[in-house]
Amino acid sequence: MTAVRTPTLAAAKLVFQRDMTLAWRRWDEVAQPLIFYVVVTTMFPLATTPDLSALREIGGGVVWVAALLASLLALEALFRADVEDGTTEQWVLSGQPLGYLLLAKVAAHWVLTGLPLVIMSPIVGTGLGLPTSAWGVLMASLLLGTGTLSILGGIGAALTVGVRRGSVLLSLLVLPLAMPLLIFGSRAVSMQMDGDSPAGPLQLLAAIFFMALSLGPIAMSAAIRISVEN
Amino acid sequence: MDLKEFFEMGGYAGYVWTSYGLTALILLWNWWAARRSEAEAQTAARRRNELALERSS
Amino acid sequence: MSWTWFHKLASPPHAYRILGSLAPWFGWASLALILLATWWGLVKAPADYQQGDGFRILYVHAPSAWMSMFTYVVMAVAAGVGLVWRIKLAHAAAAACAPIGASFTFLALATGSIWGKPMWGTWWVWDARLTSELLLLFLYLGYMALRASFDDPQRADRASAVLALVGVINVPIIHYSVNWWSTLHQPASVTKFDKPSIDLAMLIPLFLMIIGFQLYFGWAVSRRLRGEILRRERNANWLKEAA
Amino acid sequence: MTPRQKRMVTVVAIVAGVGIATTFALNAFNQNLLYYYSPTQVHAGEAPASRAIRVGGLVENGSLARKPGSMEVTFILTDYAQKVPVSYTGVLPDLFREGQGVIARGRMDGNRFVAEEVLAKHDENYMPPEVADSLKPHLDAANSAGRRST
Repeated sequence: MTAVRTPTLAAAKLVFQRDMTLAWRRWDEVAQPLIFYVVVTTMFPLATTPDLSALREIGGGVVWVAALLASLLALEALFRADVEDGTTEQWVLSGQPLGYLLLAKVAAHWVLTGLPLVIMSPIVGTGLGLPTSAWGVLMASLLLGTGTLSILGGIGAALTVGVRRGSVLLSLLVLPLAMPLLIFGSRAVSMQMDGDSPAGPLQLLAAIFFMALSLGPIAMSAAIRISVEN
Repeated sequence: MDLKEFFEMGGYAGYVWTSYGLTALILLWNWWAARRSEAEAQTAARRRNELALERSS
Repeated sequence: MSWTWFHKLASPPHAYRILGSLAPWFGWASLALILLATWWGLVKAPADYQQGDGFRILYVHAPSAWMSMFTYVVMAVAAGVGLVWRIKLAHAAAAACAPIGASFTFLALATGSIWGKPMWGTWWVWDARLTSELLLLFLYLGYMALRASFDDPQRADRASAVLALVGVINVPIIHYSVNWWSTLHQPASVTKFDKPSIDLAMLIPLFLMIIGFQLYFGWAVSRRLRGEILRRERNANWLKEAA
Repeated sequence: MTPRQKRMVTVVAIVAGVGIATTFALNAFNQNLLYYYSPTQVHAGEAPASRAIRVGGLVENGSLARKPGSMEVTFILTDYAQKVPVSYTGVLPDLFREGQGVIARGRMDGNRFVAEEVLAKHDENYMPPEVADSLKPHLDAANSAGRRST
């Protein structure tokens, strides 16, 4: 056991701040998922129909699929630089509970990619004919959904960190696991638009989020240890 | 039991026989793949042993 | 309680030998049972009151669907054991399960689709059971892809074990999510043991087939596991006598 | 904090997280999560008229009628409480028959439901025809009891 140690929460905060600073310096890279999100949702009216009343039937689903793919886009590199330059190895050796540090890193990632998607979603949704009455539910569902996705993706990124062609593999691992989010998320939006109460699917999204929040760090730290130990 | 009637499967012949054929195919594939996986490993191990013997003699 | 038997069993040379002597029994028994069940299901069992002879697809569809889930559970348990107690043999067993499970999942999907066409009126519906089975196939494929992408077998073992365990938590969630989302598939019939809703004359071949598939799984895993052991233990001394 | 206390905090946090998740999930079970509307809901005006919906129910005995010279059929969907007349043009699946559960996808046209697709829902019972005949009254009662409760 090391003699003097930074308190765990302070260490996690440092990890978070470090990632935010790094992101600030590479803001163009950080903006990529957001641009991808907007571009993908633009393609649907072009490919299917510009008729807003027809678009709104699939609008919730389209926004959700695009958000899912956009947040996957940035995940692949989540741990790569840190593993390559030995930062994660330091974390493992530091004696700090690894799960908290990784959660802080994932939180930073979410603030940089997930949150902008959530904020942008009303604008994107409007383009797809979603009424203003559905904005609240759309944002709430995406808030819970992108949070869960960042954790799930964190597990996937930690597993594939040292792997060739990691990005395709990452999608193959994460997308099936993320399917319930997609189902409940788009269901909540369409129920709201149909005048039903979206409480059911939203609560299920919340349940999955808290499940991922409490168990995800365990899987993440196990995965990181595997990639660091060899 | 009428053989023709049996093969016709009450009009569902195409569906029933395709299903059973596919099942046979998958079971055979598994049989072949598992056999091959074991046999390949055995051949490789045997070859290594022979090489080790040659080197030691 | 003494754990010596366990460690003995988990030692590669021992397991290699035991699996080698077990496999033929599994093999012949499964062959006999599957042939018997096929004959019973196709010839002896009566046609269904609603689905006529079309229902006979049940005898290959239900056992493969059952095996697809059974294999995943076996795989996840083996992966968990390997991860926690660091038993190489358990990792090897998990690796051996994956392709078998994937093939059964594919079979369940394919036969289900063929059955669905005349009965439901469509090859595919985005129904609860079908969708979760499809996602199960993706999980198997992801597992195998992850395993294949590592050069170092030990890292492959442990990384894929983490994935198998995350998947096993997610499988019930996937199942329930799609359950409320859309549903056409009938509820399970055989699990209602209080009063099976399948007539006895139709139930017997189904059970025979399921046991036959289980034994077949035992055979295939034994063979694959023996191969895995040989590949992993390539430098061990005991191999010189065994090979 | 000693490492031991720290570990305790972590364990408590995980248990609390799983507890919150369970609470949310149990709460959600009490909400409406259904995939299709029952004839009763259609009658109560809960099903939107503006878009395509699914209506699920039993085909009422004696209600199936084919229009001569065309593929059009009409039948009545019921949940033993309310009825919805349905019209459909096309080939019906083999399992479609009176007394059987079906799900129809389409739109409301006034009081009539115009189906674009009819899917037969088959039950989990398998038996030879002779047995089914002898069980018929019993089965029907069981089916209707079961369906009414869902």
